[in-house]
Amino acid sequence: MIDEELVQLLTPEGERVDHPDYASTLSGEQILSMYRDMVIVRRLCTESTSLQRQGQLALWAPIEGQEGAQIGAGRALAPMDFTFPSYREHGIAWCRGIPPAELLKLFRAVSNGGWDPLKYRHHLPTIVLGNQVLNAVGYAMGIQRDGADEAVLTFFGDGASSQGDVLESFVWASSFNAPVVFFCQNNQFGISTPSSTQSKVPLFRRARGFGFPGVRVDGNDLLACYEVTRAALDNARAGGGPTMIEAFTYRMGAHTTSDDPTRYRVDAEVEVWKHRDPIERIKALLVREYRVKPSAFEDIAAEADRQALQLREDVLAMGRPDPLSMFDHVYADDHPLIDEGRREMAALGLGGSH
Amino acid sequence: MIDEELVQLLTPEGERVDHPDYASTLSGEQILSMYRDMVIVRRLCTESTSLQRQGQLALWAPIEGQEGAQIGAGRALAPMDFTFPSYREHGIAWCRGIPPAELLKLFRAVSNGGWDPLKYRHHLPTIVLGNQVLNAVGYAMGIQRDGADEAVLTFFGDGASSQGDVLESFVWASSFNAPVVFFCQNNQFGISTPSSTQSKVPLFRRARGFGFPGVRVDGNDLLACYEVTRAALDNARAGGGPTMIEAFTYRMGAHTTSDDPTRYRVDAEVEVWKHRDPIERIKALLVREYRVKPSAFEDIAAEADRQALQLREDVLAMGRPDPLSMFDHVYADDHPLIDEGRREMAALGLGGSH
Amino acid sequence: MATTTMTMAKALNEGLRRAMEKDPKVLLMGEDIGKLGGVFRITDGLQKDFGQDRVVDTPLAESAIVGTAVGLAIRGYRPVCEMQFDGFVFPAFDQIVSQVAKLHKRSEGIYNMAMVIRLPFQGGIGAIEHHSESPEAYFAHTPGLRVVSCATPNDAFWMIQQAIDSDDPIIFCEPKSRYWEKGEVDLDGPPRGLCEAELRREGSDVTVVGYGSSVKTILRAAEAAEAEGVSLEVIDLRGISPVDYPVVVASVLKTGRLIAVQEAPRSASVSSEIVAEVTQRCFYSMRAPGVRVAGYHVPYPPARIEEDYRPSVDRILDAVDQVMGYGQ
Amino acid sequence: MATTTMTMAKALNEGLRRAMEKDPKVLLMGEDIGKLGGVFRITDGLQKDFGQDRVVDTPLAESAIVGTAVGLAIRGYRPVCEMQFDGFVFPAFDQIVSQVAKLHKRSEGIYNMAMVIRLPFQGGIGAIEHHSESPEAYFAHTPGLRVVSCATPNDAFWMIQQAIDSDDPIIFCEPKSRYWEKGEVDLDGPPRGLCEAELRREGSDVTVVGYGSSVKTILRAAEAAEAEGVSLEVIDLRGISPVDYPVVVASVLKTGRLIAVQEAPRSASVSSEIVAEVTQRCFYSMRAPGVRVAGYHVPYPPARIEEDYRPSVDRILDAVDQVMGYGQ
Ligand SMILES: Cc1ncc(C[n+]2csc(CCOP(=O)(O)OP(=O)(O)O)c2C)c(N)n1
Ligand SMILES: Cc1ncc(C[n+]2csc(CCOP(=O)(O)OP(=O)(O)O)c2C)c(N)n1
Ligand SMILES: [Mg+2]
Ligand SMILES: [Mg+2]
Repeated sequence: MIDEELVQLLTPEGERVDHPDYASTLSGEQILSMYRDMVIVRRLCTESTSLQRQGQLALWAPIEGQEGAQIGAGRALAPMDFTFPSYREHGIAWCRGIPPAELLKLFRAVSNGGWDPLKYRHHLPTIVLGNQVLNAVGYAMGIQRDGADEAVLTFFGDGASSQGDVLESFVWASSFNAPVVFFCQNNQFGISTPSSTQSKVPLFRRARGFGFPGVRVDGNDLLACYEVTRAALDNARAGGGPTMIEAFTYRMGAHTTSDDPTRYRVDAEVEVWKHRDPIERIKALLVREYRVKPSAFEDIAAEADRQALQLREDVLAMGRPDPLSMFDHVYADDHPLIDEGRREMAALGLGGSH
Repeated sequence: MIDEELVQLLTPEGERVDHPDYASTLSGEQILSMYRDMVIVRRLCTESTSLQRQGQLALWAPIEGQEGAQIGAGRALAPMDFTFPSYREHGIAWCRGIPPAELLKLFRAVSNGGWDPLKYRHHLPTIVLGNQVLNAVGYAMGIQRDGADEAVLTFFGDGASSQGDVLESFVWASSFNAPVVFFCQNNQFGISTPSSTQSKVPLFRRARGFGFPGVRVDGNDLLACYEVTRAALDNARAGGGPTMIEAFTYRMGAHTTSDDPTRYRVDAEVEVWKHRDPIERIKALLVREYRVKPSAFEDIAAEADRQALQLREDVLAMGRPDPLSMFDHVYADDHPLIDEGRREMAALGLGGSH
Repeated sequence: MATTTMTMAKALNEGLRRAMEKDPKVLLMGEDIGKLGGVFRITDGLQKDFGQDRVVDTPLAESAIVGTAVGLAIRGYRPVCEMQFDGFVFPAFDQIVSQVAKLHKRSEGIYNMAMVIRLPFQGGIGAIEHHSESPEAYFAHTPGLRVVSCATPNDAFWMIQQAIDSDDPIIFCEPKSRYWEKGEVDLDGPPRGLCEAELRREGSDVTVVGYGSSVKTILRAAEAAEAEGVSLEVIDLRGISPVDYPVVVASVLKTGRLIAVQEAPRSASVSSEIVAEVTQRCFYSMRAPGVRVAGYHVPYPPARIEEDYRPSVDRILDAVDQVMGYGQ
Repeated sequence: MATTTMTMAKALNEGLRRAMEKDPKVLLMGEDIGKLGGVFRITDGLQKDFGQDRVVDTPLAESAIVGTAVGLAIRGYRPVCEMQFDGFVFPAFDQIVSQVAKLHKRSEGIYNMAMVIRLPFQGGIGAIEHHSESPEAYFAHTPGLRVVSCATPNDAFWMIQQAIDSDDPIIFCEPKSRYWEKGEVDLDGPPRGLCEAELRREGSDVTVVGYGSSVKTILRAAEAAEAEGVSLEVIDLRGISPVDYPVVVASVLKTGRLIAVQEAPRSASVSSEIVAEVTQRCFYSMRAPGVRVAGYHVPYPPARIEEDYRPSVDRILDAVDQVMGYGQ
């Protein structure tokens, strides 16, 4: 994986490499704490997959392989920054402090949202690919108008990169010099479609043509993802305008639990990427450079298990929403069709106490 | 106007310059014939403006200043190539052989189209900015499937370049290596909006980020526009894929006859561009290099006047369409609502013989 | 009572100005709305007075105008987006249907999508294709949105302010053919509720409802009908979604006859909705089935024949004959 | 008569295969329709057999899928576009409304927009947001388009072929919750006309019309009603735009009562259209106003409560009670 354009601070083997533009600023403690995040979100992910298999979730979109990109980016955020995810940013949600069970409300099909986006400064999942990227730029324009020292970080995939909304976002961000960072996780697939169908050239190059910098980072390198994102956010907050980051990574699992990846990719490829696992390489670094003991890793694994158990309990405890709740919050003000719907449903004996 | 990236073969003063990648291949005779085209389309344009002022057209979108770009590009086409215009490509329509009066049906508001697009291999005007660019790419994909030795040339403005449809077209063209040439006339305005609002960097640079070449050409230089377009079309027909051409030009007149450019630009700017008139510089070349006599120019001017007169006659002869015609060709097959509408209107005594 | 005469265009301009003065979070976004003041000059002078950050000349893409407005609304702004013409709202349709209409719900009430999308709509100005569309039914069919239209300068002045004040997203349909017609504006108010229908003319034989530019056409028809001895009650709906049914129903219970007028094509439209709903509510009182006078099922025609497409006084009178003569 | 049993998914697959075999100009375009065979496997195996040029895995953007299909149609191809889910058709809305629906007209009959847009629609599969929408009204309101829906494997097999054969652009709505249900398919035909309604059950008291997945629900309601002594006549519309009114009207003239069922929200919808139009045509024969059983005026809810949103047997029976008891 020698690629001059790829920012890498840690090899797949966990060895540090230098980069002319980026240096790792993280302490051993910070790296360990981020390692912990990665382990936990992966564990929560496998738990969610099994919850889905057991019929407790309608769907699950796994993130195995993308923990480096997400925890790297997520930990680079300042508290007041705002994030606009797509639907697979479970690692970002974790970094924003969203209780994992709230994240799963969508996948348990009890809510179309799940958390208080203003409280966590993390927008709700956007399923229609690309929509959120424009919303993010708009939010960033609001930051500008408020003169606030904040930035926006927004996420989309290699597939979504082809959507007009994403591309218009580039136009807008550049035109208004908006404090937004576009974080594209190129996990090399949009469901079955290889990223080469979306672009013949590396995606990060698009940015330059719109008048702002693009950076390609090794998405399985936590340290690099952190530094590149932090620098881009700092730059945005300082008035430097947008940056696009392409995190070159790999979706180890299926697109979602409804997907069958054997139809469109070979195991050998997955095997190759297993050797680039973002968690393993940080672990190797922690062992070699920071002499982190096995017991520390065991503690983290145990904590991850506890989190998973908690998640399971929380999910199982989630009841069926009151059908009448579908009429709540459709409008802020009164609306006759809402009142009528409520009455109709109540007359059917559906809503209320069950 | 020294710009390393701008392809120019003729200075505003009509003096030839060399370019490493493009040489002028046109004979004096060809240049004279293209000069004739430019003069005629300008004359037809001023006639159309006055027809509008006299209440004979609902609207007119002038092209003064853009004749070099359009006749350059239009004459570079091979007969079997297909063109997808926006709404200001009167010069292209001329090159495709469309009778000027047919072009004016739209502006006289007697038709939403006006000509047989398959006969002239020139698509109908597209008013919704950017739509036609995707349609053009689709047509080019058809050429590929037919194995035909043809290419598509499609037009849009600096304003339209911000539309998702145009940007998605770049994705598609690159992904399928479609034989399409994107011809962006950057006339520096989208109505009142300066092109700097659409992009902080020259528009042609976008192409590269999508994986295909972009070229900026002096849009007021007929020779350069011709050569750059010809090369791009040749390349497309030879399987070389798409090219984006940004023709850097200037809209000398109003956006349309409904527009008031004094609200958003100063006369001084217009004055500067008068010195870069695409017609004058070709005339200077013809005089100096080819010793074309004043009488030849007079003949052309006279012919342009005749064309204008003919246009005026044709336009004035265009009657009001039969209201019943609104029901024609909505569907290819029978449709009950169409039959009903026809009946209703006939009952009102509206359609038919008037 | 301070009343003054102005055009609808000016009334909108004044209404926008008031809203911007009142609330610094109000901002306008759109193509050519700054220096140019918009192609209809509705925002004339506002950029000069409120600056480029509050009257934003955007790049040219409607999905982005609405999509960024969503983000601004999340941030607490109250964006007012201008679509240059009705036919250019469709690139923004996805953002409107998938985000604008749904985010208040998706966020369980946390986000207010307090946003106005201004839409110069309907035909009658002799324009070329895509400049005379009536897309209101698409929005009326979409839960989460409200759709309103003003028919007079006074309503334009007040309704635009109320729409901006509303915490719900509003599709604000402006009858462009009436922009230059003058009317009295009561600058003091208080105005009628944003979605409330207004009786424009009392009558006893037939209830005729409409909105936007159709209201004036209906009033003309009412005069003509009166000459023939038929009394039309004319209701300006103002609210297109929701429709103010209590007002319409009360009228139809009285007249027993309903005509719903719109320029949009008839199929699956606002007039279909009104006829279906009113029939359900007034079944036994109706002496004739409700009739729709609408655009035909064709793309908006070239302007030279647009008046044969648009509901005319003649077509409304034909419908009046139809409901008056029903069953005879 | 060669009949065979298969799922609707398989029937669509076989129908597409036949159309592709018959006409080399037919090609399929969409996201993940090649190797994966589409997320619902409707195109399973077709890329293998017809190659990548005829079963085109596109980049990810619906406006471009439809926009390039327009160009291919101009070139004489007959593209069949798959929208992965109903909720993702909106990015393509502009191309559909502004080009697909209007180009035959704009070209004065020169271009045929012979194109099919396949739309897995309606809910009932427990999916997350945007995967259970019923956007048919938006298209039914748009002149230039035809909208159809299949309710059985046999119709799926034939209607997709007829849609591809049609020179008009067709919005082809597939009730995704029925994809895996089996039914008899008559491989020889001849099929019923593409937009013709079909009487699925004869009855005398109430006419109930619907389409797509609602048809089966209505048939279940008819059985339940029969047990209570009420006889429902069930019409599968098949054509959503235009509606086959002669068939519906004949039935309502007989029964005197109409219920229109759909999953889409009620406001300005297909059921509004049907009730308005049928009332006009059958006014004196109707014993009760037409009733609409539809989705509520809310965004499609989370799947755990979707069955309380979708028209259910209970809600249809309630409507039956309503029309049967009307005025009593
Ligand atoms: C507008 C739209 N079209 C189609 C889909 C269906 N869909 C969901 S995910 C997906 C692939 C997305 O790929 P990518 O952007 O690379 O994100 P990833 O799933 O790899 O994280 C598709 C086609 C959608 N959600 N939205
Ligand atoms: C989708 C859409 N939005 C808005 C408009 C209104 N409009 C017509 S022309 C124009 C400016 C276009 O500028 P540009 O693309 O540079 O082309 P030019 O007029 O300079 O040739 C605008 C905003 C439109 N036609 N289509
Ligand atoms: Mg991906
Ligand atoms: Mg321009």
